[in-house]
Amino acid sequence: MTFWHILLGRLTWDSLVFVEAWRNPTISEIIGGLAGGVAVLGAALLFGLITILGRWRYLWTVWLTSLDHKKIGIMYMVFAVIMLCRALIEAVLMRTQQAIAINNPGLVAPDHFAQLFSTHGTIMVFFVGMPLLTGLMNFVMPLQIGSRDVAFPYMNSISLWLTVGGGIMMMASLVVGKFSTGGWSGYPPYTELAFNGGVGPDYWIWAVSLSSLGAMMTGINFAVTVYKFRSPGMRWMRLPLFTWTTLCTAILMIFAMPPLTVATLLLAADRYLGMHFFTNDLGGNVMNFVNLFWLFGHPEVYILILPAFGVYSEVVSAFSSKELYGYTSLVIATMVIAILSFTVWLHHFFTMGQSAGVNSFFGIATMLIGIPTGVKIYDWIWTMFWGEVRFSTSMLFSIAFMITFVIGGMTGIILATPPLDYLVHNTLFLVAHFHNMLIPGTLYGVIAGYYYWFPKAFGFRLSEKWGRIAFVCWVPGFYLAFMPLYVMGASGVARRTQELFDPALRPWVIAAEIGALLLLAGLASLFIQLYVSIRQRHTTRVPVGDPWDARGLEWSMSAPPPEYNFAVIPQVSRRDPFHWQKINNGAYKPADHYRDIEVPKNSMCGVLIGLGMTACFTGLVWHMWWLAVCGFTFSLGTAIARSFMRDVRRTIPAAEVEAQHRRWLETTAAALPIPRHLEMTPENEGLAKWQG
Amino acid sequence: MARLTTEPELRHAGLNLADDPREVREQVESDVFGFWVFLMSDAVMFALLFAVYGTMRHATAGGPGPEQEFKFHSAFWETALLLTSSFAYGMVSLSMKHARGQLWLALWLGITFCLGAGFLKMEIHDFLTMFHDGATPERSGYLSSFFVLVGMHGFHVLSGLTWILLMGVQLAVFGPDDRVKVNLIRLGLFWHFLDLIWVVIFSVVYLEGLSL
Amino acid sequence: MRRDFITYCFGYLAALSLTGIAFACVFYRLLPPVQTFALVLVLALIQVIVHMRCFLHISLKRSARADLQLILFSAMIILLMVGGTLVVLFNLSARMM
Amino acid sequence: MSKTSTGLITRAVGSPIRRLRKGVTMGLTVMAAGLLSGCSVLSRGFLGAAGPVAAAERHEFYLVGAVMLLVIGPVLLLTPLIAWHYRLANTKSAFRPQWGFSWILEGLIWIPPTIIVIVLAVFLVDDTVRLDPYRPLSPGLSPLQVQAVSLDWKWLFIYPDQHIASVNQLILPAGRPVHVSLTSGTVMQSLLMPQLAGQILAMAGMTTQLNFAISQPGTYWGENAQYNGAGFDKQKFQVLGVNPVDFNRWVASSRQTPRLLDDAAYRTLSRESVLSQPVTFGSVEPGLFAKIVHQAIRPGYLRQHEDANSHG
Repeated sequence: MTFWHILLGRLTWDSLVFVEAWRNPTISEIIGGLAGGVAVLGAALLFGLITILGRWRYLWTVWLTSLDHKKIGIMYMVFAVIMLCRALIEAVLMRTQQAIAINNPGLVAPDHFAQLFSTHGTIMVFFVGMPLLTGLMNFVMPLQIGSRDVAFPYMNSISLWLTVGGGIMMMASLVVGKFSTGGWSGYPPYTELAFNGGVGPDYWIWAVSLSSLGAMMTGINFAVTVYKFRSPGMRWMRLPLFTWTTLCTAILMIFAMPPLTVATLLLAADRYLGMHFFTNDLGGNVMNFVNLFWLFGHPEVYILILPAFGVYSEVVSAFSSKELYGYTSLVIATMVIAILSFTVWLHHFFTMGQSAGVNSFFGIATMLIGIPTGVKIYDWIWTMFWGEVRFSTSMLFSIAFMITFVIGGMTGIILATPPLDYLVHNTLFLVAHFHNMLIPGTLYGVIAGYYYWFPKAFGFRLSEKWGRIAFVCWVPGFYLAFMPLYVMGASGVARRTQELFDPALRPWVIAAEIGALLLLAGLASLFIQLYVSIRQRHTTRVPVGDPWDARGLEWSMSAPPPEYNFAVIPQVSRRDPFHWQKINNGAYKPADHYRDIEVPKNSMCGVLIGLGMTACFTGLVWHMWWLAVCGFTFSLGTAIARSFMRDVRRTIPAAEVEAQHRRWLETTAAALPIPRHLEMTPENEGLAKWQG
Repeated sequence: MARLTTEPELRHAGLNLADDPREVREQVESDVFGFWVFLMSDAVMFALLFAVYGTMRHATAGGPGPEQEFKFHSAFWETALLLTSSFAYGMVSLSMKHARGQLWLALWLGITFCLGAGFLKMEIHDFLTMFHDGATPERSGYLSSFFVLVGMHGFHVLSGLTWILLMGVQLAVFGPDDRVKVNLIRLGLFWHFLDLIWVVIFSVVYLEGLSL
Repeated sequence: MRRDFITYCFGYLAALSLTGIAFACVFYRLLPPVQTFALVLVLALIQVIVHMRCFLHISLKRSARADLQLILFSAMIILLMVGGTLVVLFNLSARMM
Repeated sequence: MSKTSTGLITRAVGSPIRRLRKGVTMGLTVMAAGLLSGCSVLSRGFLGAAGPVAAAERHEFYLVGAVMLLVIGPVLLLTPLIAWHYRLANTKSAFRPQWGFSWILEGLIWIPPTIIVIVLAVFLVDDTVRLDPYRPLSPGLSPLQVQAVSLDWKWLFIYPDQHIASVNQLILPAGRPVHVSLTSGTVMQSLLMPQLAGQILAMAGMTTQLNFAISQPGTYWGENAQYNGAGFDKQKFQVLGVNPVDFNRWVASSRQTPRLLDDAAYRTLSRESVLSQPVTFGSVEPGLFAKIVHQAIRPGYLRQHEDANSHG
């Protein structure tokens, strides 16, 4: 044991991708080196830019250390979008590889390809899907229930920074060391020491652990918030649908994250302590891992989809200018889905060899989920019925979702039938199916929600034109990219295949490649949309805060909302409270009496704890034990130190609240009420005109 | 929002915040509820470790099993220590609820700590004896699952002990202010919960292993 | 004060005696192994309930409803997960080993 | 606007549109041709079923697909129709913003899907029991026994009754049921022969089973569908269905092969490699499969020790 060995653990020069690319300059290694270079340069550029602009103090005091749920929500989404860029580029690279590699090694080496699909899956699930939705829920849910913040703002910040820490580890794996090649599910024994001795599976274990820790805390936070922080009169059956789905998602997070923690922990015990949970020998049993992983994995699917269902419920109702059809049905369906999602995990491994009885039970349980899901789709259709539908970007994505999602539902029922699953499990059919659920079910939902709530968060609307361009890329792009995979999967092409051997597949892989490029163009158009919208923000301001004539409490304050959300906590007497306030002339009224408001002070403890845990886990990956111990001690020390702080809240005096509120009311009084057909015009200042 | 009744509840045994403004009581209520949610999440984790232990019960791979390795007497005394520490913590809660003064509080907290530490010492001693016999976690899947399950409980006890120390310091620094009280309630839930987990461990792991 | 104290004492004594019975059954081998284990499980369940009631103060009172709901829901999930795991894994090992 | 200018505009807009339409038509023709030729790939999947198991599964596929079309059809139709009919610009459509419930519709959206799921569930149970991979195909006919061992990155097939073995080639008599016992000499893998039978996992230390048959002589294929490292996509093999006479002839000629599959040969074979040609073993040590299952032979390839050495 030399000094360097203790200091650097397994880290050597060879761990750097650049060194590898220099020594062995194949295309695959050069792509790896370039990717690492982009990661390093991107980070350096970002840091440089912030330094040159002198914005560190602003960033630190206003954003990074903030405990405000709205800011934390926005940071979650920014983080997720960065990760999305990487994972989507990886997807395009994989499709390109397959399009080229027909009886031909193609661009990337097998090992590199395996890292691509592993990081793509891991990032998309843990560092894109979950943070995007957590971000939306963070921003919207407290506003919807009339609360000033989430139940535990400080823990919210810790959740964020743990998740970001996981993302940092994923990004680090581009530059130093190689990521796991075992897929996002990391099945042992392939990921055991005997078959994968490198740092890859360790990267996977610890990055995922950070994310799951963060998600569990988020779940606790949201569940308690919805349970205990609703404004007076906001009874259960008056909650907006998005809040309902948030609550169900939170419950899923609370109960579905422990199985993942156990699975990764036991795998780590095998890899670090030589135990035998999932090894081939000495009593290890890989089936335990598969079982534990999917005990988490199936509810996870609904963690990713339920919040988007909530978004659609809000968006379809708002842009149909109408009450939501079948509120009770939707609530029941949401809860049924949440509970059923705990009873179907085995359908992810029908082919493991259980008896027909066990497989049938889980197959039927899976099909049962189809009922409430179908009910939801029909509820949204009937919401449009007798309405006045405005085809805004959000609405377009919602309609595309409904049509596309049911196709995925159909293939889902096929996969839920065990004998059919035997045929298409582990093939591209399965890949096509879950992209068919998650792209409309999560991504379209997030885009719809992003477009819908963006004016609330930033005070101006997004460009409608570029929203439509994005739509034209995302929707046909999806069909082009994934319908061919159904065909290829039905032809027996295994998923995770790096090289194909049948030239007849060529048209299909090329179509899929074009689709993937179109999806990338979709992402680019979202960026352009943001840029264009910021440039033209002077013509799209909506300071009054209700640009879509919407119905929930989140629209009842200025855009962007004040730090404390509500000048006065609203009293709720029925569903869609803001809508009824508008009708009964109760909106935009000064309060009789303003009070002092306490808000949490900013705290850097969340950032420090998150980064400390990241250091700890990175130390574990590289066997730098000192770093692991230091990182953990640092986090623990920070948490303890924080528990000794008593001065953690700040009071905003009633006079200031009143002044701000009155200023907003003046803006409102000066604004012109806008009928619906003019809502895309510059006249829309966020004050809707009620038209019976 | 769930409204509190004014009467101090036994279930929040340390809580005599009746004079405080409603916001404080609501915050306390949600703090404690949040901790319950965390405990339930933790309970799921333990439940799964139990399930894994159950499935690996016979995966001894020719290595030592419970008959050779479990010591009846140490399991019994460990149980007694932990149960008594739970009772001792109950006295902490009562001293806090009825404002019997910091001395009582500190005394019972100290007793809880000593009993918990005694438990941990015995458990570590057991583990070392097993290691000495060659019953190490690397030996078989069964032993891996045993050490992770029982070790995870031990780790929780260690965390609990650290927390007790921390609360002792905070009591000395701040006295029993609102936040200290809330944290003492949460610590109590945590400590009783660990006792519960141990009840399942001694039943499912030790007594099952020894009864065959 | 007195009532609270009695609750704790009752809980402690109940826990001690339940544990004592369980240990005694195993130590003196009063019953065949399977019955012993079944009895131990029943005693453990009773003890869990005693703990919940006396130490964790979970009751059927309205004010404790949220906690009780939470615990019952968790119990359901745990039952699903543990029961499911055992059924599935034992089914698999019966068909494969 | 004058008549002429309108005409001009139409013409100006018209010609690119016409060109575009022509382009689209041509593109569609090319794409349709491509699709049709491309669709032939489906015949190498389960749609080209060549055995009773795959054929039954294909039948089930059509059935479930047809039933599901009944469910999703209305959504595919109603969503765009209703959205378009009730668009804001259509002032003729009724507007009832306060409407949010109807018992009839509730019944329509809850009950028929439930009935469909019940129907599908009945089919599901029946088919799952019937197509349980462990279930012998025809109890009367004694199946041909094959023992499959998944290795990195190849498949070893042992014919225990014939005392021969082959690697990356499965030769079977058409018309006779086959019973495969599977295990793995390495990580978890999945045996998939899309035209013949669905897949089942192979895991070290355990045995899974698969029953299937080939209806007609022909050349089919199989693969590992569970990712297992760099040689994963090359882990494919031919399944040759031959008539029983040819099968016996093949067995007899294989026996002449001098290669013996014993512990040492297995250890060599189990190292990570991709074989360019199938290999045949003329004789197999008795009980080899059981030894592999019980891990009495350590696989030749264990990187663990190399790692331990390089890091120790």
